[in-house]
Amino acid sequence: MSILLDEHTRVIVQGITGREGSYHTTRMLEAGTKVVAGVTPGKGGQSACGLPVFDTVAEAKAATDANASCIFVPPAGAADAIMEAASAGIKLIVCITEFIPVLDTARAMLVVREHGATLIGPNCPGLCTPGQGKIGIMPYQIFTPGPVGFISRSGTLTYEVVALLTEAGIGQSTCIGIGGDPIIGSTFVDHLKLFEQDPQTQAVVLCGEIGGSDEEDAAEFIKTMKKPVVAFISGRTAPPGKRMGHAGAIISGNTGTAQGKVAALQAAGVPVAETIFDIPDLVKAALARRV
Amino acid sequence: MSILLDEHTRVIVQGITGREGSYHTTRMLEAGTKVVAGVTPGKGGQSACGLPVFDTVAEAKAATDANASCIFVPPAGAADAIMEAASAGIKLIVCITEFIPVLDTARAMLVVREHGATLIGPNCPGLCTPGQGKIGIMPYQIFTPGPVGFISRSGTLTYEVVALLTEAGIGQSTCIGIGGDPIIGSTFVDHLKLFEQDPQTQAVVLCGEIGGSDEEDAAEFIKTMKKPVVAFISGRTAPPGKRMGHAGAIISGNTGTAQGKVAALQAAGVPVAETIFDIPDLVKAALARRV
Amino acid sequence: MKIHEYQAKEILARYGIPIQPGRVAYTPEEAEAIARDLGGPVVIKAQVYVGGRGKAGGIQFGNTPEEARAAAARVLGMNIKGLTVQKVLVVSKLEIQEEYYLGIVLDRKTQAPVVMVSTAGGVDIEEVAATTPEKIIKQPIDLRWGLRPFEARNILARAGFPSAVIARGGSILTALARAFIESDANLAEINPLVLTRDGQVQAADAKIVLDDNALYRHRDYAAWEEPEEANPLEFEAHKEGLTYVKLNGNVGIIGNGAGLVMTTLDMVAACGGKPANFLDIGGGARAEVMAKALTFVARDPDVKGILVNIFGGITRGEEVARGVIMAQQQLPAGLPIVVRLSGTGAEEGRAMLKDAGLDWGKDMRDAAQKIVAAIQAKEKGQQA
Amino acid sequence: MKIHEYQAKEILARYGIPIQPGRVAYTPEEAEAIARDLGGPVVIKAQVYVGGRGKAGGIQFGNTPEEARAAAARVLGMNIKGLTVQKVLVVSKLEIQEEYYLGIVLDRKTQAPVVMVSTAGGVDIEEVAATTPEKIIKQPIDLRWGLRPFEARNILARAGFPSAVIARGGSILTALARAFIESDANLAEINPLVLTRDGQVQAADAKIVLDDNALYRHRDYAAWEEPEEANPLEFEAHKEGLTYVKLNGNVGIIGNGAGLVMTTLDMVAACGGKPANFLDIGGGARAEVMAKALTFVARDPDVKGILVNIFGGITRGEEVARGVIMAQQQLPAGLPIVVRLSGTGAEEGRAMLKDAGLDWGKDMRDAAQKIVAAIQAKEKGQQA
Repeated sequence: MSILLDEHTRVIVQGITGREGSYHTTRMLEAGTKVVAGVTPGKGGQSACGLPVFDTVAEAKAATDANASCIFVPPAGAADAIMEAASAGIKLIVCITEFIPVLDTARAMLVVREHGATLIGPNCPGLCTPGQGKIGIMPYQIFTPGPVGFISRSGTLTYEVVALLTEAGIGQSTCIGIGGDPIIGSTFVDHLKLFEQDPQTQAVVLCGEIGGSDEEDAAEFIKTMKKPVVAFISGRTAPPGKRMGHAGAIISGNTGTAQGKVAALQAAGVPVAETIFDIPDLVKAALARRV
Repeated sequence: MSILLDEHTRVIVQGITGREGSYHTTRMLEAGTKVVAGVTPGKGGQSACGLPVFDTVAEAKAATDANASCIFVPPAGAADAIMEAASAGIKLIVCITEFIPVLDTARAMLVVREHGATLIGPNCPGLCTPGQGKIGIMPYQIFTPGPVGFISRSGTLTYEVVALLTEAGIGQSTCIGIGGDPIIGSTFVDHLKLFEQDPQTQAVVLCGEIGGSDEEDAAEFIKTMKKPVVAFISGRTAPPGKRMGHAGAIISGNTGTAQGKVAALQAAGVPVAETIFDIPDLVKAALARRV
Repeated sequence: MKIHEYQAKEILARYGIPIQPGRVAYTPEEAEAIARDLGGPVVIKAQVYVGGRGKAGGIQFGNTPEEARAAAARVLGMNIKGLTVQKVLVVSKLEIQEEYYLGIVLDRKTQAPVVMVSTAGGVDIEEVAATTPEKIIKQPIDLRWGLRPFEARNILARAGFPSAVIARGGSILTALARAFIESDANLAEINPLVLTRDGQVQAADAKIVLDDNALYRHRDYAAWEEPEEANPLEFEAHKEGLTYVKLNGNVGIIGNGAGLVMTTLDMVAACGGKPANFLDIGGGARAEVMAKALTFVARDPDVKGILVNIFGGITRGEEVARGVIMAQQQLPAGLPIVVRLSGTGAEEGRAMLKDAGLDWGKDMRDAAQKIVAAIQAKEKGQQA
Repeated sequence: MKIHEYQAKEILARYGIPIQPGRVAYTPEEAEAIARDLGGPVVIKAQVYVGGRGKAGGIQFGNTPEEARAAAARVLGMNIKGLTVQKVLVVSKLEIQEEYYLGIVLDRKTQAPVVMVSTAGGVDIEEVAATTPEKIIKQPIDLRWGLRPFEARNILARAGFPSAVIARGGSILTALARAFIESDANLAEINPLVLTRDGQVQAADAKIVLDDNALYRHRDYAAWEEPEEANPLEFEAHKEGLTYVKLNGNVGIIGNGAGLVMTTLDMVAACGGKPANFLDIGGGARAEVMAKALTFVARDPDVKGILVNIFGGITRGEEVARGVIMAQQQLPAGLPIVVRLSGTGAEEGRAMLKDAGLDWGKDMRDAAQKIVAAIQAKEKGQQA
């Protein structure tokens, strides 16, 4: 098994006719993802990547029984696209789009919560269940199926660490990039809960970074978990008050520091890797303890 | 018994320090209404009409355990006052204010419904339970306690008809002016339901007028009622497309005509008075049938 | 408050809705000049506050500036349903491929603005509603959100709009909803919304009715109010703060409270009279307001007698009587007036009226009968 | 995006929030003229993008225009936390009776703007939060409604604001919330909100931080962006579309993806180096962007060597290599560069780099060790 993305997942792509949308739809199809339709208002009735295109998510869902959506809509329309998907009854929404005004995301979240949907992102690489496919832009070839769940606020750092795990012979159940914005649809805790329930997952790697308190919340939750978690926090050398690329990666006053997050995780009994190269060994040790 | 306003009703007045607010608060107190406090932002700690004044409804409710409010706030702040009362947990809200922008009322109604409150008005004379008191601006001396419930979209027409009833020896349980705006907090049907349940009420007089379809809806509901209803509809001579004083009293195309309303009521078995002078006899006949 | 097509389009343009270029002309010469500026064929559209101007000949075409001038000359001064055309809108002619309907109207039942759209545009929407209601898709707007773009697109898709119109039509509908809400409209419609032969989507005609109660927060729109109504007295009354509606009869009617005045109208009709107007002086009126109302009603040359019907509450009978007596000198000599007073101060008021030699009725019916009889007697006297 | 106090107050004024009269001066003479226009005592306030300017002497007073000129002369050119004061705001001095705090900040946890108010105003609110948190009342804003007037009054009442301030303070807080939402702010605060001796309620100081991602819909505010930051390179980088943060070390760092770049910084530090900057080229960058990034980083005189760390996905290794080779000629001769490539096109890219004689690392750690060693070797060489 896996979480969120499995053989029952039927994906539509909002913004399929754009450059990014069509490129990544093809990659998703290559990865074996069941992408069933695209949505671009004004292009209903056309086709893209060999898939039918609809004007609205409601029409696409009615025609294809889709249950997930991947959003490549530009920032000005992305929050509307999230609301459209949630309102149409799509339960898993993955928003890749970066640079969405944060109040737009906050508004979209009101609708996501109202409809009981799960939003991954925005400003995220999506998710991947090795052997099943991927929703988003992760490079599928670096993954390999296995027992480790993976959650990260970053994109390329995810690939870096996953590549290390795969090289070390450690496969993954599902890997999720939750996104680098200050307001994101789902948090570490949301996914830790799912991994805790997932039979395939035996351990979880959590890659956090400076800003906010998601990692601290995760540490609190991990205290109640049965499965082992290994963590890494980036941004130890980041100065306060500076936005480090991600809109959400900023130390405000004394909150959101790497040191604080490391301390919170360690207090919860989580081994925290000094550098990413330490992660595979920590995971192996965790899996060994588990068995 | 009576509906809405009884011996347990504890009233605050929003806008108590204004000219209208203070004048009518004194009249309400004279009528025996349990007015317990006033609210005027910026005048908390003062007193008016012998009552304590608070800055907010929340404070007034906490201090006095009020469960009803009468609003005399000017149009620009009246919808906010309704939302304030509903959000503070006030369950009966009577809004006298006329000339409220209709979208403001529509917004306020979202909050009223969310909190399960009852709004009477806006643009209404309020309500009166003879022997218990009144909330609003009705002239208390014309009422007398008795078995007839009364609902009207108009103010002075209510007084006119009530005076005829009282002269004819027919007393009233509760009289409600629901207001002349296109969007009002509670309808004929809402109050017909309450009168149907009220042990004191033996018959109901309904005074409708042109515009909208509240009377038609009432006719539909009356078909299911056990208690007799007598009706009167004003505006038989009103031309289409003209607003007859009340913002809600307008015939649009073929909808909202007096003729249509009379026909709907008669089809529901309701005797409809030709002129208001016929009302007392129709009520007597209805009460006689009832006994 | 009604506004003209060109004003409605000015509002739409503020919200980014595409409209044809054009301007308002008050003379044929101005129309010609505008047509020359625009270049190409133009449409000349009468700007009056009534519908059905097309059937009445109020919309004409001109292929050249000279034709535009001639067309404007025909339309200006034209009488449409009792209104004289004083200005025309001159706009570039569109090459129309399809016509659609977009409308938003305040709905009493759902207590919200309701969006109505149809692919059957360019015709009377009430007729579509009556004959083929399935062609109209309706949906209420959640005022906390406004109409979100995806909702607008969904409505158009459900109504069967072609894909080519859904994206831009959705933006236009979203903007129309913003215009409706932010302008405090009671009605806002684009009929037709057109798809042109070259693929543009534009608002070819527009109608907006604003909420009178909200004009205080829209000073720019309030300034558009004009004395162009069928009856100029209604415009003046509004400026004077009186709630006045002109009717077809000869019995002037004044009362306090809309329901009571309407009932008085009905009562006069039941007694064989014909009401000349509706005039509500509202609650708590003083003598001066009463006097102003009387002289105002008497300015209507159709009025042959006046009935004043007051149920005193906040309004006091003495004040009413004092106002009637004040006005008496300014009224035409011999104009019958009957006053009915009840409630607060009625006794005192009646005594004052008696002293002044004025008629009064014991109740509404009695007063109505008296004024109708007085007018009939006078008319007979004149005929004799 | 940070904006100055006078700009924040311009936004507040648009929403009807009362502020002191005043203008910005760039010279002591201008300050004197403004003080003369205003009449009476004035306050001269340094306009710089940092807090704590009062303690640093950046706020001074003048009772006469001459004193204003002298005060402005002292403040202009002053260095406050590394920033040079280039303009001052000259405003009429208020006779302050009480000081309060009103603030709205985007809260990650509630995923909404949160209102924070306190009767302990005029001081650092973070200090109040740390020492007497019970003096701060917080409440999230429902974005569907905005902050309604009654909610604003309720918050102030709960925080213990005096009755005299609740009505006007409530209007101000409602307006502040509208300004926050409609301007797409991340932070908006009035500190202090003052009650003056003559009973006025005014915003005496204001701070607003805008959402960079929303500036596309606020062109007027976007025009306020200034190269006044501590480091002018950051401003230029932003204009060039690069995500660049200046740091204190000497190892220039470029990578793709914020998390990866941050991790590279950490890795360099772990290897004994000190990062000179953060630069994220984003996803799918072409050779031209890579080249621009390299020349940009090299413009920092502190940079003694550059590490490029790319995990190829959408970004292709050949493009990265091509960009590095393109930039090489423009970079200072002998500046050590180490490139680490992985993922898509890494093989090809590495071959290109080898041909060009450039260093590369087999993984992030190896590359970090190499650049740190190269810089240390060079420094030793220079010392020798």
